Amino acid sequence: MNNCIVAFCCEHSAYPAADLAGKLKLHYPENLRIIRVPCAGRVDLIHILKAFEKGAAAVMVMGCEGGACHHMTGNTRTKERVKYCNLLLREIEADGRLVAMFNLSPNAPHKFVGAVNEITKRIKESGR
Amino acid sequence: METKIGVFICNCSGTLNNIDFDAVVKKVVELPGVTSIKFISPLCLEEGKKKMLSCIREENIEKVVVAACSPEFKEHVFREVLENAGLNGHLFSMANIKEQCSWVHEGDVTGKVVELIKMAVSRTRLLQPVKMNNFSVNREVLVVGGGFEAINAALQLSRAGLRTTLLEREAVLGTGTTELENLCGFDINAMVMEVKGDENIEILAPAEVIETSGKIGDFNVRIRKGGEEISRKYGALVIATGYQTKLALESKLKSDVNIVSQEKLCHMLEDPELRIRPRTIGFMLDFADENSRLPTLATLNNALAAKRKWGSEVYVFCKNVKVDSERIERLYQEARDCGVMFLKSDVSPKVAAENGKIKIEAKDIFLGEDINLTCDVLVAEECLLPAEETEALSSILNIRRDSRGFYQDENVHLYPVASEKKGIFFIGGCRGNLDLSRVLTDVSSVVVSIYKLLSSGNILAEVERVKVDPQKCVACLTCIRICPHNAIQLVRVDGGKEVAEICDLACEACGICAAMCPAKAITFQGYRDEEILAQVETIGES
Amino acid sequence: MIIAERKPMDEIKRMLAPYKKVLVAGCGTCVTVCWAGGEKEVAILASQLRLARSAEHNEISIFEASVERQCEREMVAEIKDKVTEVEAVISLACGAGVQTMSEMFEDKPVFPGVNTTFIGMPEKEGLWVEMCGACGDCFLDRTGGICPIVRCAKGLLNGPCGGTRKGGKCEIDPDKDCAWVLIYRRLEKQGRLDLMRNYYAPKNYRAVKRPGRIQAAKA
Amino acid sequence: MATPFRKILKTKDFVVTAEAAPVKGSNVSKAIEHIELLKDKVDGLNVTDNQSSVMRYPSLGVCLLVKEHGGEPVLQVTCRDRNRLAIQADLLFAYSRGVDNVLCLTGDSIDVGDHKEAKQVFDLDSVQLIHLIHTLNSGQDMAGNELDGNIDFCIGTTATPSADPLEPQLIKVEKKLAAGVEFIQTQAVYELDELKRFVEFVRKMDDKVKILGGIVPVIGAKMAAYMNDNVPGVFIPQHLIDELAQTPKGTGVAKGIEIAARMIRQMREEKICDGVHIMFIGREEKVPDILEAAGLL
Repeated sequence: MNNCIVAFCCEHSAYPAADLAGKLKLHYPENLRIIRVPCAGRVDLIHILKAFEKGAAAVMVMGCEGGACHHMTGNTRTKERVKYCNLLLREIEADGRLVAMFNLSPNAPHKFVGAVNEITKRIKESGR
Repeated sequence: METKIGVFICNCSGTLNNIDFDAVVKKVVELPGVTSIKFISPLCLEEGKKKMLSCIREENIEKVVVAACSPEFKEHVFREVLENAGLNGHLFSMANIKEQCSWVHEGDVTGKVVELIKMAVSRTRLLQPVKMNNFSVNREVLVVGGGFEAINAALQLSRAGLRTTLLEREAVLGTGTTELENLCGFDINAMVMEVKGDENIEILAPAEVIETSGKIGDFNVRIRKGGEEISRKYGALVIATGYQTKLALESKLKSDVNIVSQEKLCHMLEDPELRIRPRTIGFMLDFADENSRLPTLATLNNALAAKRKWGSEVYVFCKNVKVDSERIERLYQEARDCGVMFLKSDVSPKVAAENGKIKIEAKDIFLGEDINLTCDVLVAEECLLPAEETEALSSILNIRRDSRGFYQDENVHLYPVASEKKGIFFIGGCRGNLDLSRVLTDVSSVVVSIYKLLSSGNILAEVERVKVDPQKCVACLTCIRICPHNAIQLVRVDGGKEVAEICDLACEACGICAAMCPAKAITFQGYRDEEILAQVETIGES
Repeated sequence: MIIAERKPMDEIKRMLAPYKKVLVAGCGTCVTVCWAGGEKEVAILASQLRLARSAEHNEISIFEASVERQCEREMVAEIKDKVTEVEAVISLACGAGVQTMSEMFEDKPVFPGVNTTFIGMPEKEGLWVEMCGACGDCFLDRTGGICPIVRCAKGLLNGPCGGTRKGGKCEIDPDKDCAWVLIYRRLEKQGRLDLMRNYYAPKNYRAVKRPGRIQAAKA
Repeated sequence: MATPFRKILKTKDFVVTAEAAPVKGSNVSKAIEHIELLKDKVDGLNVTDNQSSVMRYPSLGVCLLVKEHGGEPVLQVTCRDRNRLAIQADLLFAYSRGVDNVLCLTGDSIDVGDHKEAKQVFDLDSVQLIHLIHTLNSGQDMAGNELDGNIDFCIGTTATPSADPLEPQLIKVEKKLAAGVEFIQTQAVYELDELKRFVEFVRKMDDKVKILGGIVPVIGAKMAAYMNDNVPGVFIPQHLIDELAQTPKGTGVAKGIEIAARMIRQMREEKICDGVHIMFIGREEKVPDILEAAGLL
């Protein structure tokens, strides 16, 4: 593919935030593909790696804010997992910054768009 | 033979005007598994749903994809259509072509819409039905605690028709309730009388919980009462063990001068035999404990009372007065009007004993001046801590606490009263809610939650939506250790090998276990690896 | 249980550099439990390898398979067909598993994908600690059930070295407890401190004659 | 000819030994310089064995140099680098060349040294090493074979009086005393009360063993903090660190010497212990200054 951005969005936070961005007609790059998950904690390394295998330019994992995870530890665990994924990417000389965890609340559409813009910036910086 | 997938597309009454729906239909019809494709708008209103229903029936559609708005709003609406048509509600996906496509991109988005539908179709092809089942539950409730919070909850549960046990550590109910709470308008004695007279409420006191096991609807609780141990079964547990306070000032000052707690001052104010009325009173507020809602209320109440009853000079040294309700606002105004002085300082004032009086040195940040004050009585700030038994009880219940030791306070905006373990609830002080008026809200919401769960005697729940494959499980205990809802246990399969098993009633379907399982033995219908990866692999194919 | 740890990617890439068809083989026992070589890790390594090689424009085709115990010939035999199809195998099993595979498929190079580190137990989720040195001459009856052979950094038998840090921590790592302080506390609790006062003669390091071999008594 | 160390231990009121650290390399001239400087000022020169697990010229090699130059060497033997065969062989060699005082130590861990990837041995521990030397003294090797020629080592060992917790260390000292040692050289002490407590403990079990208090002069607050963090078994109290911190720049060495001498005087005057062992690593040439300041010259 493809140079898409794959965003795994928690249905309690990032997914509704994206919906709100839609309602407010905030614009963001068209190459974003959102996959809805019940909790950021469901996102596994293999999901992220496979996205890169399919040619994704970047992968975002988006969950609830710090202490606000609907399932207590889902977002913090996944933050660690994403950190490990940075390492897995660096091990193969890829840009580890192209997978990132973002925490936001469901009423934060601007933060959602900001995150997408941030990752888009990183993609440009990494020269893809 | 491949199952028949029906795709329903809606343009939300024409608000999705940057999509060429004819082109979309042409592309989608070619997707594997798609046997019918219908454009109905608006799909979510009665007429649309009727059309969808008859189409599913007429064309023998087995699974459904809806390309429209966000599943956050409409998933349940369309699920109902599927179920009315006799299909399993889980054999369904939505492609969000409105909020997450048409409305956020300029220009023609037909290509992206096709791709989003493709992603949904590739997921849907793999979906499997999830059954629902009625699990019968025990309708009795255990309330731990004997203060006004616990008594209040027990009374309301009983009124809702649920048999309730009230378990208190002390021999007498209501001892933990302070003068201060009485000051806020609770008549604890009347409440104790009422609870004692309620046939639907059993009182165990003094008694303590020593072990719990089981799950919502079926908790086993071992209780020590007097010398003996008893086992009971409950459908839900309510924890209302309250809080305790600790004077923030060092005790060496306390012995020879009048440094008192708010409660002590209440007693002094009520004391008819008090000979010398303090002429000058100082209060400390918001320096030691930033969560000072209750201390603020107490300070305002006491300051006003001292002013009115004794005519004392009253000074309140504070970092902030946290005025966050109309009632406190009104009290604050009254206090100012009566001449209570509020002195705002960034750092805690220096306190020293001098000739049996208390010398206070502070810097007022508004006046920009050093303040030196000698007072007869200092009402010291109190730190609010969870009750002593909280720690022990949290390990008995296997429930976490926040950094200050309270239950659940960190997660307050999501789970004000429910614990991470279904069927266990918290009220008031033990969860860090120290505002008495809000404690009543806690009580009501806990009672309503429990009533909804237990009143029918049955809970309808999904069966094996998240499931451990006993063949693949290597009993590494990872899932058991990490499940945030304590929903996984080690069991013996037919008395043989030990494997992890997920309790359908306790499971909250977050999928953390499925992500962590090193043997890939856990599947989560709807979010299996296959279903997630099918979407990933479809991305960018258009 | 045997604890292992994934090898650094550089090493794995170097081992597999000449091959274009490779099998990543997991093991369903110890290494699954310690998150080093189960089905999940197999998938991650396979994916990482594909990504690495595709970035180098040197595509690789990878098969994935796991068996219940790679140290059993019969179980390894189940994936014979897959091994036949590839040029090399990278095994995520412990050293015993890697060698069983190598022996079964003598014409195929079988590479270790993990470093086998020790026999241990989980201290908490995701953290494993060494517990047993498989010395063949168990000493635990004398030390309150705490093994000084592996839990003391120097394997001392007669008490702590002089390097114990404040609070009874190990000379080499303030995060680790001094095994002999633990032993002292445990024996004290059991009222058996005399055991610590006994002199223990130098250990018989040939209790297991290497390479180890145990013949079970015939029933 | 120097007086044999065992005789010194029996006869002298306050025994003084100093540490000589072997050089890194084959040029031993510096070591000879130190030996010449110190051999007549102290009762024994104690030569470290790959101290802090840093590879150096061997202890036995420097001991032979001490012997050649007319000093009294104390051979340090750690258990880290040699198995029981190598240790016995080295001891036979040492004794045959007149090096007959041995200090038995466990040895620092390989991880603190400069060859971190080496395999550490610890075939024996320090208690077993003491037993082993008694076995040699009795005319046999560890395997029970008869040895040709007489052997009679004077045996010493070490202890850490300021360990935390102390009890497990004391149990080990009990075991060392039971095995039989003639002298104990302590790890650096900075609180003499701790040393006193330790000596009392030892005296209860063995009133003949001589105890030499260990002195490592500290010459700055930074060094003290570093030692607390990095040198196993060393605990420098805050009041000493404060004292050092107030010392003007450039006078740290003098201050270190002053503190060391003060402690040695107190050890001697209050009869806290039977002697002192001075370890001024890298500044051996300053040891006479300490001795002078302590009134030992």
